[in-house]
Amino acid sequence: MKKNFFSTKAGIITAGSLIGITAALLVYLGNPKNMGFCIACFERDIAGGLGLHRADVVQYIRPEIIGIMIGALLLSLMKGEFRPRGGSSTVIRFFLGVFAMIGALVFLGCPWRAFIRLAGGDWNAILGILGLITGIAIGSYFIKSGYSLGRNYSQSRAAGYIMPGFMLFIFALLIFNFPKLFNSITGPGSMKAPFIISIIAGLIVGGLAQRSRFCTMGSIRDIVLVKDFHLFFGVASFTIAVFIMNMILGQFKAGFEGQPIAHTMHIWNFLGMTLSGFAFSLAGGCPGRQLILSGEGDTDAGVFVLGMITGAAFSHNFAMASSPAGTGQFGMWGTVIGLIFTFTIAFTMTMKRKSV
Amino acid sequence: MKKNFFSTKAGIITAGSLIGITAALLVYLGNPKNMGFCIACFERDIAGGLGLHRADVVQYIRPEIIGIMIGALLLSLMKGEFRPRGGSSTVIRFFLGVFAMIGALVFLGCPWRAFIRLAGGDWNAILGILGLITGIAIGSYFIKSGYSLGRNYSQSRAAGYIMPGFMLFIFALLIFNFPKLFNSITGPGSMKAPFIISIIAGLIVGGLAQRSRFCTMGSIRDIVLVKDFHLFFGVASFTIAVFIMNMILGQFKAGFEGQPIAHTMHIWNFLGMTLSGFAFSLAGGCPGRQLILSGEGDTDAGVFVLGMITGAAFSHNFAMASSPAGTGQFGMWGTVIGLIFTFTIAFTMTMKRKSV
Amino acid sequence: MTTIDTRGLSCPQPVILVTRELAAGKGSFEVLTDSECSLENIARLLESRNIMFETEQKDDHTIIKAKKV
Amino acid sequence: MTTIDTRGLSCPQPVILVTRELAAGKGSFEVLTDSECSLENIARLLESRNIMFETEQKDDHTIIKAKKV
Repeated sequence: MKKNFFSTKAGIITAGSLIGITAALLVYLGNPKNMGFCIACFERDIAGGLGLHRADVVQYIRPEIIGIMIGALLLSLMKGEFRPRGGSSTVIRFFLGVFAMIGALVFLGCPWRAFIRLAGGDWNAILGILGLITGIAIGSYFIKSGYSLGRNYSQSRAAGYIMPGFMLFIFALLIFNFPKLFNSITGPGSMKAPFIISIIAGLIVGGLAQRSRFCTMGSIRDIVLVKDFHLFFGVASFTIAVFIMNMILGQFKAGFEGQPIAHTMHIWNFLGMTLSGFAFSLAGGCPGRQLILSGEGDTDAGVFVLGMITGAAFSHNFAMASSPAGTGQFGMWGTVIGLIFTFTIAFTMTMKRKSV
Repeated sequence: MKKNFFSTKAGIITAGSLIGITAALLVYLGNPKNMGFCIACFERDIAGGLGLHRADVVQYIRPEIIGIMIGALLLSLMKGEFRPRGGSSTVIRFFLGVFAMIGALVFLGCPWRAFIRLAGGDWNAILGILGLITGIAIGSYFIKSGYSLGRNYSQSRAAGYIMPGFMLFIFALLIFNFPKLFNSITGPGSMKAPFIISIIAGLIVGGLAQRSRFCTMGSIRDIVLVKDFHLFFGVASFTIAVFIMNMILGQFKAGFEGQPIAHTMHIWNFLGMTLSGFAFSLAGGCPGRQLILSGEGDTDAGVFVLGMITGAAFSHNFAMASSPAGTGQFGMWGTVIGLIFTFTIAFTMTMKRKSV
Repeated sequence: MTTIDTRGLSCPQPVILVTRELAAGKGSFEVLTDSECSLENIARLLESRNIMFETEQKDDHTIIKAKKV
Repeated sequence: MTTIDTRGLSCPQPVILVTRELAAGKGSFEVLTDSECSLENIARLLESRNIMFETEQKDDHTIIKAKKV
């Protein structure tokens, strides 16, 4: 068995720290505050850039997302780990992605951003992380009881290249300045690190996360489920790295009120992330991990990513996404319907397993 | 083997005629001219109703589409043919759906509407149908050479109910008048038969198409590939029924110019449908058939439908959809890129098969 | 006896595989299918060639047994 | 000898299946996996329990052979 440094404790801590440093630097260089890398927010910006929603402050084809998937593709090809696969309840994963995004946009951030917000002194993130732990604990209970979306199967190489190909295609639209792309003039979508920095940062993070199997959801799940702290070391070092960098760069500001792109409705910060964490745990990976798996040829993860992009469109079109002013008009409805959906999937895919 | 009347020659002719009569009556009762049932147009209207594109003349949650899938679900449950399945290159099917829609909106209609337009005297449909035949012939050539997207596998019942559940959910949004749905005030999206007629018509057509396996793409493919005219009898009787009804109802108007929701750019009518027919043949069914298969539990067909809805959003957001004035600014680009994509899939999924 | 496993294959592959088998000389063969639609298409094909066949319903698929003449 | 086939299963199911096997008394067992990530996770689990194992690379999967003590 060939040894992978990044699968060791030292390796995951190294990877987590480097990803955290990158996130803080991206904020310093222009990305939205306490966002750095927010997979959900940036996929939402991509949905906006493609015109799928009308929230004109969050529209931009974020090169970070493209870089992460392509970085994972390149590393997995180099290491012989690119393996096209799919067919594990793919259509269910699409809608888990939809609702994971709806929950994330009620909180205003994915699990990655929850830790980045914490490291920036935004105490609202504590509610989000508690919700995340709750959602993952519920998911873990079902997993322990036999929940499974079923096996995947080998697919053709062409299938494995589809999602990276889609990312490269929208990247081409961006660099050739396709006139029909939407681009925010104001708001978070207009705040961006220099293009070349963004894409390189994405590639680095994608590579590191591919080698280390970095997963924010998994870090909590593995503690709950098998008392394994391996991934947690990665997420902890990630958070600490962001915190230290924020202190150095003067980006740390503690408190609940007036935090950038955040609201203070505790119950919805909690419940939004409960939904999101639950859905990510049922799908087997946090939003970053789903990008990495897509790059490795996992087409089910790819469809989950498409579901997240679609979910972002619904979030904004149906007024479910929060804003600094608080939850959207239908954010509560989205959260409740999402929880009903995820519980239904969790129950049915557990009962099914038992009857086999 | 239990006998299914609708699988006989008399049965498919009956089904085709009834579907045709329904289509003509829907136009008479308010649906857009020569559209009656256009699966692609109506899925595009749904994309608009959900806010995924901004073409404000084509936004409405069309009950016909919902009815077709639910009709097929009910019939397949009654006849013991509901069988959840998936995993046959699902992610490829998503993008085949995207490009099938892009091609259809260059022509301004799916294969169903191509025959409906012909039966209404819109001679531009002849170019579309020639393109359709060309695209299907190309697809058939690859199928003959061993093209396959691979086997599907049994999936859980929950997976099979996802797409009908999605349809019922947007149906609920429509009947409870969810205020964030988009509804055209003018243009084709505002032209609609009475709601109750639309949903009943959908259920009837879904049931008939489920029993008879009605497929416009298949009718041409089976002639090209195995000289089987069975499905063609269905499509021919469908077209004749629409024609006779149009004569009775005074809806027939022959010519190239000034046809409703149509343009006269022959080459793009031809090439748009070439792309569309090619993509449908690679995916194994016309857009109506994909709805029926989704209702029967085929989750791959369900993901194809999601791809078509997404493709409609891209078509309009990226100015690829045509209008009565002619092709959109980027319609030619969309068609060419779509053909490159479909040829790439056709080649790679044929070579792969040969090497097995 | 040849067995053609068409389970999980989309239209029109099952029919094409059976057509090929029919072109490949005499003998018995059986076809496995898990789709009603494919079953009907194959039955129609065999009937059009005047080939006798019988079907056997299994748990999650159907076996079509035929003999080429 | 028990064989645990974890091929095609998402994280964390492979690890959970192996954990269950470890709880189920003594004896040898082997685990099939087709994912590098699962392989590393299982290896880390076995190492943490001081269980000796060896791996064998097959065409499209890896076999982990271990003996509980």
